[in-house]
Amino acid sequence: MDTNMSERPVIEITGARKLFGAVKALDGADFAIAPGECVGLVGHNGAGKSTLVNVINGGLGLNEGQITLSSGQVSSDFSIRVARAQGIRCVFQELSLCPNLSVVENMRIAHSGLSGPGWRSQARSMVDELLDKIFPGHGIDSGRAVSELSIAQRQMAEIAIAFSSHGAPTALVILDEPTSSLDASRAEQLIAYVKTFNAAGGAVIFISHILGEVLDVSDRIVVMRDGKVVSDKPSSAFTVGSLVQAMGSVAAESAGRRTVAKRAVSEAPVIAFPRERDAVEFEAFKGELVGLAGLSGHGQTQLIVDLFMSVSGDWWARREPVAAFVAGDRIVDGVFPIWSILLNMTIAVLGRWQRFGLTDRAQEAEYGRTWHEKIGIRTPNLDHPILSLSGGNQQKALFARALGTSAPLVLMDDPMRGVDIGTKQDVYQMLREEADSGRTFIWYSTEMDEVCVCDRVYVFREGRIVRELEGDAVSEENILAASFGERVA
Amino acid sequence: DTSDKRIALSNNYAGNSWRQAMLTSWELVTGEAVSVGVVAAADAFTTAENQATEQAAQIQNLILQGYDAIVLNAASPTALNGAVREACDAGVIVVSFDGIVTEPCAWRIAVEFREMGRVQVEYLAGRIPEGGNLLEIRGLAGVFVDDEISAGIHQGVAEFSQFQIVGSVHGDWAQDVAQRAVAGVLPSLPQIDAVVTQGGDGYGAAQAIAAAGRDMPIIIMGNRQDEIAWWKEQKDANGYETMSVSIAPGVSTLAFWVAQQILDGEDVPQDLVVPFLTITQDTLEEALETTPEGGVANVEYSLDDAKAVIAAAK
Amino acid sequence: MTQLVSIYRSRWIWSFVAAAVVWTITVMFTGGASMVGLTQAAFTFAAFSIIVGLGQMFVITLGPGNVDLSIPATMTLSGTVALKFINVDASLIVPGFLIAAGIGLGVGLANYSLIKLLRIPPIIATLAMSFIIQSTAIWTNRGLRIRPPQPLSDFAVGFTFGLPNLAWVALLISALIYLLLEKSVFGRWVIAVGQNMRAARLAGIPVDGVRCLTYVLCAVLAAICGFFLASFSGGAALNMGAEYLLMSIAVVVIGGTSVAGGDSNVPGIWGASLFMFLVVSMLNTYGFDAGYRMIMTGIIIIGVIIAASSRTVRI
Amino acid sequence: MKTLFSADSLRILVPAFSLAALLAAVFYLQPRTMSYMGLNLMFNLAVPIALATIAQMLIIAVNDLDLSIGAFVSFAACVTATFLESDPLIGLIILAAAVGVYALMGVVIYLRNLPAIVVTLGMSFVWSGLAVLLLPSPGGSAPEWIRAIMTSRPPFVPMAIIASVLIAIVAHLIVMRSSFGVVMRGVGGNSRSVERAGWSVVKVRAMTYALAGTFAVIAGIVLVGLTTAADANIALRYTLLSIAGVILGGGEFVGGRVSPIGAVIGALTLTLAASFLSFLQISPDWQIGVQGAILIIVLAIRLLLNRRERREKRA
Ligand SMILES: Nc1ncnc2c1ncn2[C@@H]1O[C@H](COP(=O)(O)OP(=O)(O)OP(=O)(O)O)[C@@H](O)[C@H]1O
Ligand SMILES: Nc1ncnc2c1ncn2[C@@H]1O[C@H](COP(=O)(O)OP(=O)(O)OP(=O)(O)O)[C@@H](O)[C@H]1O
Ligand SMILES: [Mg+2]
Ligand SMILES: [Mg+2]
Repeated sequence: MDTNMSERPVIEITGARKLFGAVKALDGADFAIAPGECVGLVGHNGAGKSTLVNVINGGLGLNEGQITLSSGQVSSDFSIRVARAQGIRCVFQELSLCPNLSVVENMRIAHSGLSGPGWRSQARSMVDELLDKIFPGHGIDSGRAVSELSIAQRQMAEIAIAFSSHGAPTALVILDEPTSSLDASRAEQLIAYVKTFNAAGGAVIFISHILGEVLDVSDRIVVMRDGKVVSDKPSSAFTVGSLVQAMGSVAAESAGRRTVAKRAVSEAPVIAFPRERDAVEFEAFKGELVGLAGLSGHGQTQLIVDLFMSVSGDWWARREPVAAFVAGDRIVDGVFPIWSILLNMTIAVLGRWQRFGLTDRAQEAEYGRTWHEKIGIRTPNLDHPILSLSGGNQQKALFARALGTSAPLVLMDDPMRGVDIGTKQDVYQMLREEADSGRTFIWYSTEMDEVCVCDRVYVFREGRIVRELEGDAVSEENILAASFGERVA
Repeated sequence: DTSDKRIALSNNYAGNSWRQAMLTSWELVTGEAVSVGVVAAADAFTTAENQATEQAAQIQNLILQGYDAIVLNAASPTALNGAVREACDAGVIVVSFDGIVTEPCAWRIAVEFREMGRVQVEYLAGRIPEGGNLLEIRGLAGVFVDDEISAGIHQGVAEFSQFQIVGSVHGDWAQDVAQRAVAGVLPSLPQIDAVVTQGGDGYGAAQAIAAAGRDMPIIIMGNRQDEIAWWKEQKDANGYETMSVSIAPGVSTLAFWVAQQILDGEDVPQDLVVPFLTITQDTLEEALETTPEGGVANVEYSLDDAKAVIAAAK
Repeated sequence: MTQLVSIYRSRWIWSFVAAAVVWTITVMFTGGASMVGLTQAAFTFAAFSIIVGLGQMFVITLGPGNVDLSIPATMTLSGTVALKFINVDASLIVPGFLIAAGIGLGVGLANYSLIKLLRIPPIIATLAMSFIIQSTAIWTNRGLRIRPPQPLSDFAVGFTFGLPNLAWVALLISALIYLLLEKSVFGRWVIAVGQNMRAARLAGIPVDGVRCLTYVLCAVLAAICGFFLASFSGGAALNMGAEYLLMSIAVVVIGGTSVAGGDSNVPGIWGASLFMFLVVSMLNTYGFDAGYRMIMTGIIIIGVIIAASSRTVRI
Repeated sequence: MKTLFSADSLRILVPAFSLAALLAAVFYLQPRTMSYMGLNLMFNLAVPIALATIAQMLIIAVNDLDLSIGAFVSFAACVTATFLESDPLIGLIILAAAVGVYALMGVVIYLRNLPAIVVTLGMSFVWSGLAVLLLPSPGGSAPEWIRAIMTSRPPFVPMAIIASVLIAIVAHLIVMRSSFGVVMRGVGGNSRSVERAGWSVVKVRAMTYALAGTFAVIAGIVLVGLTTAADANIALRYTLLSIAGVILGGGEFVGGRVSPIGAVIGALTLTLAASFLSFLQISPDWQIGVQGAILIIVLAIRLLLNRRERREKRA
């Protein structure tokens, strides 16, 4: 699509500088977006993408820099209110609907103009229409409380609400990792909609760590590194490889499957979890990477949580746990929000150093140092609060929490949400090594290439395991077929 | 003949020894009355918390249960008036005692709380003619009894102007609260010659004063056994002299008999007065003997006592 | 790190500042003559709120909705039963103390069973439980006050090195609780549960064990406090714990513990307990009427919280 | 796949069922209650409790807790029995100012990030103090008009029932249906996202607190209409009752999950539980304890129903 650069940008930021204490989240970044344009924004974890987004939507003030509105006027008191008046909407990296309200009521929150008699039906028809348009077959009852929806459904609802307009037209929608909990088919639907939205003159900023997606959807790609914009070119000028390079990560090697020796028939599983409703019994063996696949929200998380609960105590903890858990929905399942990064990392392994029930601060700090380096958390100091980390870096801290235990079984609930490609490669490598040394991983992922790394995969549909795939049978094709309930030859 | 009549006791509080003694007396006397067939039933009801609203609901439930009379120790003299009115309208006799209600349709067995405060100062005037400093321990703020007794004490101080109140604290009629409050002001007070109280707080005051290492003033006691026992100890050790005054918990039984008399068709004036129970230096030993360990000095009333009280009021 | 430390420090220092100001104003009334007496009284009576406050603090740390309303009833029951058992016989003091603690254990377990088995919100579960405990206390002794044996009451009202014995007891308990909260694995678990219970469970923390133990700890401390209070004031009374319902919550929160859970503070409870006693003494000393006294108490409490908050930077 | 009940309708269904069960038990124990007069007598004192419960629910909807409701209702009752009766204009001004103070409280709590529990605890002293100043000893009298309303006998349905239904409907419309109610609950659910959508959270909270203050004032007026007079301690118990009512009615302490209809039903249930008890005729020793037991049983019913619902959802 041709963008008309002679038109005024929807918003333009020049020389943006934002400091959090010693951390330079933005270090002189320039950014502009024109109507009808889709700009991809990529960069490693902590590059400053979310910070830039928060500046554009008025949530964060700049230490230095200048913001120009579409009218050409320089805004001195840019705020949430000004941004909204400009028609700027945002889907945040962390889900940010009110969980106690229904989707319709969240519409009301998003649009202050929606009031007076009949607002409810008006809001409902607006959001239903958009949901049907963006995500056909979404299955969301917009009268239901958001907390009753699966994480994928919430994400869809939030996206639909962001694209809706009431009163002021929506000029720019910022999507900060909108697909992190959507499966591939939903992501495609979103990308298709973004294109029609662009065609109608709306602008979109699209942030994602799934580079193929970004190349697919955007007209132009802006690459950020350490708070600076390091590259800004039409997307046709990039390939996945050149993007990775621009981000400053090592070139991605293709994530191939391990070759594992055939298991002895008599070998007992590390864990088995027979459930009546499953067509196939769930088992995992020593040293295995077991994948859980299927469309998102079909009961994979439930199985992982049930598994974890069944092997860990409600009343008593062992010194060395049997299983460790890596959360994907980190705010709900993982993070202790008022603690520092270090305390968040060590909580699962604390028992190891206890003497007479007391903790050992020195050992704890040592553990933190080791993993800080090993998994590359971008922060000068582990004593900073965990919430000061970027989303992907929080995820890394959670990884460190689980991998550092001696648990023979690690359960992962889509743990790579928002983790950048460089780190992902490192983590894959780590997982393979650990598996080789005898650890078992059970790994749910919404990303197909991650699932394809696994030795064996269970495919879910409607809360049940419907198929087991092993070895070379683990392929995108077979998994999709099973997820949609087709017979596989 | 009241043998088919049912009487209920509505009680707002059971959380101290005085109330427990009141309930015990009730059980003792009415149990006897029910077994010989004077009345058909005499049940006691206590609310979980000391609140007028809860007691009002309780009275309404008692009306629904068809009691012929309700004997009432009220949480508030006025806040129950709505419920009491409803009881009267439903033909239920209401007799209030100790904590009385102002609703005209109810009977009142009143204690002269004002007088109870005044006699304390009068007694002190006899003991210390030259006068001195008083510490006043009050009850629970905003409650009618507290206001009345305190007014009586102030009236006494006006009458015997050689006394002045140099400190006043609220002890909520509880030993530990009184002890805490007295301990808090004591360091700032001049020499104290006597402590005037409302009952249930004398021992706490004595403890606090002893802990502060001050000379023991004359503390007016409130008929609790621990107070009397302490007084006796002091008397034996150093000839300590004081007095003790309070209302007898057994007044509930007087109210019971009055209710029975009204049900029996007796013409009873709406307002009756019952004397308070005083223990002096001379009756100390006797009172100590008859009061249960940890309890309150008590008298129970008989039908004849009730008739005498009624006759006196006519 | 230093930044964090200073934030924490300033949070609880305010309760001490407030206590000191109120102390000074009170002492000024007598031109300083009441200094020693007032201080000793303050430490004596603060000891009780400190002991129950420490337990309440642990419970409140478990997160929103967690609070133990059965503290007063537990105090009453343990005081009543223990003194009845001892029955003025000095040789039975230690078993009596153990019985008191045992009652706390029982109450704590009962509280948590209601919360866990019947899924009753803690605030209601402990309230309902308190009614049952109160009835039990009435039933055991019908409110009769049994005196403590002489050595016990001597200990309870006595002084060592110029400080009341009970303050030493409170100090000992505070030190243990501090160790438990700040340095032990259990303490770390409690704080984790208070921030995010689900995440805590998924991090492998035995959530039920932790919560149960917390409620037990709180009830045991309440029971111990009841035992000492009864010994101190010459016997257990049925209403003797009533003061400590709101007091236990007030000292915890004024002391800088966050009601949102996961963030608590031991020294602050000392400051807040001294402050709460001294405020009442100050207003009594200056002879305010009950109405004005209450109004000023309220305003001072709010004032302290506002003063403390201006130093509080939420991150 | 549709489930039988949504979480929201369940929030009301469960308390409604408990109430119905309890009512059936009361009718069985004392058939006399099954009449116009009986229902009115059993429920009329629930009306002010229901109003106070709605006030508490509003505060809980924005994730705070109000420990001053009881004292505030007492204060409002004292104003009603004194000024509103003698000088209606001054009375109204005082009450309006009190509502203003509530709104201010909401603002201060938010702006300075204070724990609502302590601020309201402090305010409870202030309200009590003011009430004691107004009525040092119980007294005053109810304005004629409110007395007339509260004792009126509409045909067929007693006043108590009409009033309760009216309160439930009005509160439901405000909290669940109106567009302001949505924003208010949104603040409880995720105040950050409400802020990000361009709302002023301060304003929303001020309005919520003012609304709560208004309901509490009405509770005080209605209470005086029933009792004909007031005292400074008249409604202190409402603080805990209102919290219990909200929870019984399916509300939760955090997250903006509340139900006004449930709250009214909760208040009625609590009142009825006390009646049930007095119809049971238990030994005075255990009367208090059984109140606790009833509370536990009522909440246990909630658990049973929730379990059933969960099974249905799974099937
Ligand atoms: N509130 C804060 N306090 C302190 N530091 C912060 C805060 N918010 C962000 N930062 C820091 O700013 C930097 C940029 O963070 P940002 O969230 O913008 O990264 P990102 O590019 O969105 O990363 P990700 O892909 O992981 O989401 C990070 O180093 C982060 O730790
Ligand atoms: N047996 C079932 N039949 C139909 N729907 C089900 C069943 N079990 C779960 N669901 C629905 O699936 C949705 C999400 O379930 P769950 O949380 O287990 O999915 P998930 O694998 O965690 O997905 P996500 O990718 O969002 O993490 C819920 O709406 C739930 O109602
Ligand atoms: Mg980000
Ligand atoms: Mg999930």
